[in-house]
Amino acid sequence: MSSLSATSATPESAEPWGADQSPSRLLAPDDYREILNQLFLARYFDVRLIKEKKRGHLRGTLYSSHNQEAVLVGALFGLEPKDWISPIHRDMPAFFLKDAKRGWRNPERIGMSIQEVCAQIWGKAASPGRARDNWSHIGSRKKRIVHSTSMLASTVPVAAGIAYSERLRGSNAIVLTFNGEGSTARGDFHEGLNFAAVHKLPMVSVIENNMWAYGTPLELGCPTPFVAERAKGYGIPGLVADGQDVFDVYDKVKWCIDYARAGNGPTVVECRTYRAYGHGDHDDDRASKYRSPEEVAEGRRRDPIAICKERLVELGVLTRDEADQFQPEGKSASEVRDEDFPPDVVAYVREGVQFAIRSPYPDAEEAAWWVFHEEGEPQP
Amino acid sequence: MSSLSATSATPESAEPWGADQSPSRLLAPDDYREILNQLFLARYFDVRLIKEKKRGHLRGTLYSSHNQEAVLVGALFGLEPKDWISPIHRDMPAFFLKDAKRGWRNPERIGMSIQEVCAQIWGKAASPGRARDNWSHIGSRKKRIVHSTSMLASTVPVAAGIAYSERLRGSNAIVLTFNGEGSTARGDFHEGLNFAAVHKLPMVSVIENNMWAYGTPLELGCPTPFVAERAKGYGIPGLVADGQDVFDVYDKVKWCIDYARAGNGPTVVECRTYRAYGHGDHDDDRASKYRSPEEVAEGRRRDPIAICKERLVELGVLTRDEADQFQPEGKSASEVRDEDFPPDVVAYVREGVQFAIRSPYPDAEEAAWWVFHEEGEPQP
Amino acid sequence: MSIGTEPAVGAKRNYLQALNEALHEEMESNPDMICLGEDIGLLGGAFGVTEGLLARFGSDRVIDTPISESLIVGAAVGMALEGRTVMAEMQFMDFISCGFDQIVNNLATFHYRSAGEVNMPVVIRGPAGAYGGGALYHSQMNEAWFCHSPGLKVVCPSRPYDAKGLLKAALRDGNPVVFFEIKELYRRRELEEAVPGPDEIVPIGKAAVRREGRDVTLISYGQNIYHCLAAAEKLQSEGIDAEVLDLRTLVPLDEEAIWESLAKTNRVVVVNEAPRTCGFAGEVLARIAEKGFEYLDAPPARVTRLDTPVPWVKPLESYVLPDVEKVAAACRKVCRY
Amino acid sequence: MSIGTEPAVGAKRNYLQALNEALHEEMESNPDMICLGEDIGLLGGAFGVTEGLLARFGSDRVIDTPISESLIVGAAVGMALEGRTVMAEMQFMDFISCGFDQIVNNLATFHYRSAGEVNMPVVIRGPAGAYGGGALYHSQMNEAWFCHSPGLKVVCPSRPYDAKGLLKAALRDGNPVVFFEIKELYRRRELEEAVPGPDEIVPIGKAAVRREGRDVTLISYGQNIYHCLAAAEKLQSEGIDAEVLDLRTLVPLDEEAIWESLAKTNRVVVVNEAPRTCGFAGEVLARIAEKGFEYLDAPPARVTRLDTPVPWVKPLESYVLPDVEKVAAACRKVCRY
Ligand SMILES: Cc1ncc(C[n+]2csc(CCOP(=O)(O)OP(=O)(O)O)c2C)c(N)n1
Ligand SMILES: Cc1ncc(C[n+]2csc(CCOP(=O)(O)OP(=O)(O)O)c2C)c(N)n1
Ligand SMILES: [Mg+2]
Ligand SMILES: [Mg+2]
Repeated sequence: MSSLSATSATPESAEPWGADQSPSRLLAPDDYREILNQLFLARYFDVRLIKEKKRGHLRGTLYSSHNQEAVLVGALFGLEPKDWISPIHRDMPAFFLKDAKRGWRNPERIGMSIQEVCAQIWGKAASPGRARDNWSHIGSRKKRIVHSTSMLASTVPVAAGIAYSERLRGSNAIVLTFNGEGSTARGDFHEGLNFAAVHKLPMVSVIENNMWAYGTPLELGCPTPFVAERAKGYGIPGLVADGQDVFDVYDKVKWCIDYARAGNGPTVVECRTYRAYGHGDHDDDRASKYRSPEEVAEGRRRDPIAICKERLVELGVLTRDEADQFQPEGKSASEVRDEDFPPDVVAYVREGVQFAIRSPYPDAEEAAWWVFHEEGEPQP
Repeated sequence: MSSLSATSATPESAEPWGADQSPSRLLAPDDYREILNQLFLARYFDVRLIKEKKRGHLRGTLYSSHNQEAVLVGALFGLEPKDWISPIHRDMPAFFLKDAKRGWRNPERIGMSIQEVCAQIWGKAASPGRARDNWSHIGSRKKRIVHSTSMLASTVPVAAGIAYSERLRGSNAIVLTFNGEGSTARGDFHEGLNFAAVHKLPMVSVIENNMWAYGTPLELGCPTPFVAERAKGYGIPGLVADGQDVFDVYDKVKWCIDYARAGNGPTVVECRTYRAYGHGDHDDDRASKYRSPEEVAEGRRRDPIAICKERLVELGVLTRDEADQFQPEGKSASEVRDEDFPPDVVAYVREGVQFAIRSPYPDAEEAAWWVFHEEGEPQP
Repeated sequence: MSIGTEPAVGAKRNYLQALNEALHEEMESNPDMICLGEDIGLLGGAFGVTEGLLARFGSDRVIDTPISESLIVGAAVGMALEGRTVMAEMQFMDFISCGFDQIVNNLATFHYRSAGEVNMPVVIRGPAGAYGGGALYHSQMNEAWFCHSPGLKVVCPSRPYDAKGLLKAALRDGNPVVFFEIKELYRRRELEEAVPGPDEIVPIGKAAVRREGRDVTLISYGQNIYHCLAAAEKLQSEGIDAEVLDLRTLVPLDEEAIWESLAKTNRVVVVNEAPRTCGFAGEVLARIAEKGFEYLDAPPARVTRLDTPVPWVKPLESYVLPDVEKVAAACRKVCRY
Repeated sequence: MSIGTEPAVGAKRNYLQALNEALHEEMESNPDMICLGEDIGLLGGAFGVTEGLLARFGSDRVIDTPISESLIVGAAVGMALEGRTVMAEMQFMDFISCGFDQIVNNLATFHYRSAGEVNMPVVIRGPAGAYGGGALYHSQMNEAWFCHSPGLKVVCPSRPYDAKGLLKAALRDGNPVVFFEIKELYRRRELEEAVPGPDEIVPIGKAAVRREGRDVTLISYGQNIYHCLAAAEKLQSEGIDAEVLDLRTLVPLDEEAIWESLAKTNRVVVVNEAPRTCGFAGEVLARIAEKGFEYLDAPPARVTRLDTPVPWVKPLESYVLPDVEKVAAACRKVCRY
């Protein structure tokens, strides 16, 4: 087992559900296929953005989620529409993957559409935030996605507040937060988790441990080999998942979701993965200053798409041929082509991109609006 | 064993040194007597301040350390003069107990004198801080006492910085921080301890768990039954001591001091005790709103002076008669008289108080000094 | 809901009781309201502003939080996002620095970032101000930090009537309000007065003339209002007739009230106990210089704290703070110009 | 140590290189100096300001910290207490809000509280400023918060020469300095110039005239200096001769330089990209109104950001920020008075 994969360093990281009853065993074949499709979608979306950025079509920094898609897909797949999420900079696909369990084109979903997300990235008025803040800093009360700031981990107290408030209404909605491993060093992570643990709030803290916080390695930010060990300080379960294996992520996070929904309180799930490129696209070249090619190769060796496919073949959900039909795995953004992805994936993203390109920018005067809520204020 | 006393809820709270080699066994009979004397001194000082405050001689809030003296004395006794401490609001005696191991009148000590401490409390110019900030907010670089602010736990990052800096000089000085259990909820506690653990800094975090943070009980501030469990999140030892037993405190803290001095890194020691009065003297009456008389009686049942005496008699350091000579234990500030304390204790405090009373106030114009360090600035 | 500006008929309340009453009434009438803070429940608050709330509304809605100011504000943001109105107490406004990021970067900007989707009906309130020997960390008036952070309303009442009416207005405003209470006024007997009824508020954004005068306008708020009023009395006997304007709200500022007074007096002294540089007194001077230049027969002046922390012992504390004599002296100088 | 005000002879440096050189020289000459910050070591800083420090001085003195701004500042305080000089980088000055309490309540007041016993030679520095499409959290100029917090010096260079000289001065000052770097100027080619040598500094507290003129004084600092200079060029052709004063240091403020210029021009426009209310532009206006009233032939004006966050997309960002035309328009108005 590679140092990046799941481990049982913490007692809770062993399968808490008993070996043959893992949550993923209860999924239907359609779900399995949907999960693979979502991995394709997340990967393709990222690739497309990388290309658009390279062509100079986008402003701002692109924080690629390449190689980390299993964390997003696996974590989100166990949620219900009423649940809240708070994605961070590297989680752009989360906005349209939320509530996409029954297909991202399902007419009943409340999660964001690819149009909305692309409008945001292209800085257009149709963005849910009317492009006032950039990239991942969108949200929606209706869709139950938290509008984050840049300040890392500052969504954790917010999530605790939502979880408290939901429970008080008698709802059993839960709140799932994403944070990078580096961000767990911040005081807000501690204050939020401490409060959540004191009140046994329905909150799941998913840690995307991609081994690097910008140019700072795990061991300079975290004193323990596993970030999940932070959970011990709050007396709550801390699970470790193989972040390359979407089903392991799903299993562990789903267990936490159920635990929270049943009223048992917050949990931490560390998903061990590896950042494929630089911290942001501006860092792609500099990243070689602090990461050896060998380390990067090793970190990218276990492509989440490949691992998912293997599992589906094993389970008999896909034939080997079906699994081999689309093969983006192992390829980097510059190598991969549209043909490596299912047509619906490509079409969906294209719809979003084209919508965004054709959309108007917000009017300059909007800049002065909505500083305060006022009667008769403009409605977006 | 009462719920307030030592426990082995955390693995590290078992004696880590093996049963018959506890650090306190290595102390000389003089040390034992000195420890009892320091308990007397801390108690008498507190009583005296309570009386002065009641008579209207003092401004500001008095945070009594009554019933918690064993934590201060036991923690400080294991330090060397070169070590740093950062006391908080409830630790007023720490300023003159630091480095008082060989007697508080030892001419070679560098710790603060009772005169300095009283000058501070009376707001006089002879205060080490020239009475610019109040009460416990004094410090001294020379004496290696950190000047704290009011913002709880904000000394923890500072302590980490000192510890880092000391070690870099090749010194083996350590830094001992005091914090109330309530203060461990703050982000600064986390950020400081996390950094200390990452770098294995020579730092000991002593938690005075007196069960209440002002009007908030332990369980609303901390999700685990033992605050020391926070240490688990950093992969460092978290010990639990009976805060009423000065020798248990000494043993556990000394173990941590040695651990830090040997380069093994930071530790947390929770000393379980109980706050005798209100949070501050302004709260003495209101405290009955949130604490029952039964709880208070139980919390004060095990007076640290009584427990220390028993031990000294057991060890044959004192005869029963000697132990009974001075009996402040179990008495509250209004009941106790000077005769209940050794004359040297009373005399020492009296010297401080009289010095303070006779000392001049700082001149009003000083208020404008030392905003910035400047060449030719006034020297205090 | 009627808006009262004159004392209602009813029992007299001190400043603290007025605040307490406002909280009780708003908690009663708004079942979606939650109170957060350190020691606000079992204890009823360090000063008693939240007295009785826990017993009446239960621990679900009146939360004794851990000592975590950033959590308090962040959780308030989350609760508001979920649809709540939140009162978040800072035990002393000095500690607001520990929740600073959540206030200025999260709470303040939420409505803006969400393009109007999400309101943030969150009131951050707590005791502020010097003159009580509280020293560096129990004396601050740090309102200027928040006046400089777009998206926050900033309020500071000087009397019981306003304390109640403005707190109720703040809790109904739908925007984040940073609410500075003057702890030295909490129990001041001579201020006791009838306060607004359950359905009344004092509108945010309206200043009030506390004393009419023709020769010079004293602009202030909070505790310094009383220094201004006392200075005005003193000056009266010297033949200087001072008007005293209580801003009550700093953001948004009632500039009209300033112009009205300046049109009459043509001279102005702004008084504020916060540090001088970049304090709110400077902002008022700047606006007057920009837009009220024509009104002025003399340079505008300000009386503020020196640019120092607030030291502890009395003579030092007094040295750095505005007082009646410093205010009177500034008026004399302005009037002699 | 000589103090240079004119470019030294030597290789040309951009703003970023100038800062980097200052850090290398000070680390070299002061073995007690430590650098702290996120990603400053292995990476060399998000922008490269700390490039090469780790390789040259080792990981003991160049520390890649966890993402913990409060720790960074607090540890800097501890190190300074132990006798060190500390450079603490904020990856963006926007994130300084996360270490706010440690800066304003601990670092800033330490010398004061210790009655002069302890100096705090700590420089908190990092990239600041808008105009680059950084949106709400990568665009802030929040210097006013720190100008309002007694005990901090506040510096903001606009060119490579000053960037190096002021950073060296800050690291030798013995006081905490909050040092605002303008990230949009980091690599601006046309600013490249020779910079001070290893033993030279640019003194803190001294403004510099960037352009002489007789009709109106433009007072600014940082990036807005270039808006002022461009506006001055534009105005020249309209017959308005503008002087441009670069404050360089905000605290302590070089008031003499302001009076000197105002004595000549009698008209003034202050330009600053921070939010208007309680910003530093307002402070400058207030001082001018108080003490420079007699110099003025027209009301002083300020051009600032609107009281909004900095929105992301270009037209919105531009809408809220000062630009050349807004500055020119303000000058015209002031000169037409
Ligand atoms: C409070 C704060 N400090 C610093 C930053 C700058 N910053 C942005 S991303 C990042 C690294 C984050 O690392 P990690 O949490 O591991 O997430 P990853 O980028 O690896 O997904 C840093 C330091 C920030 N956004 N917020
Ligand atoms: C950041 C901060 N928030 C709030 C306070 C107000 N305050 C002072 S003491 C105290 C309770 C402290 O409890 P604990 O840490 O358990 O120490 P104890 O007083 O019990 O010794 C509080 C809330 C403060 N000083 N600093
Ligand atoms: Mg990471
Ligand atoms: Mg306590």
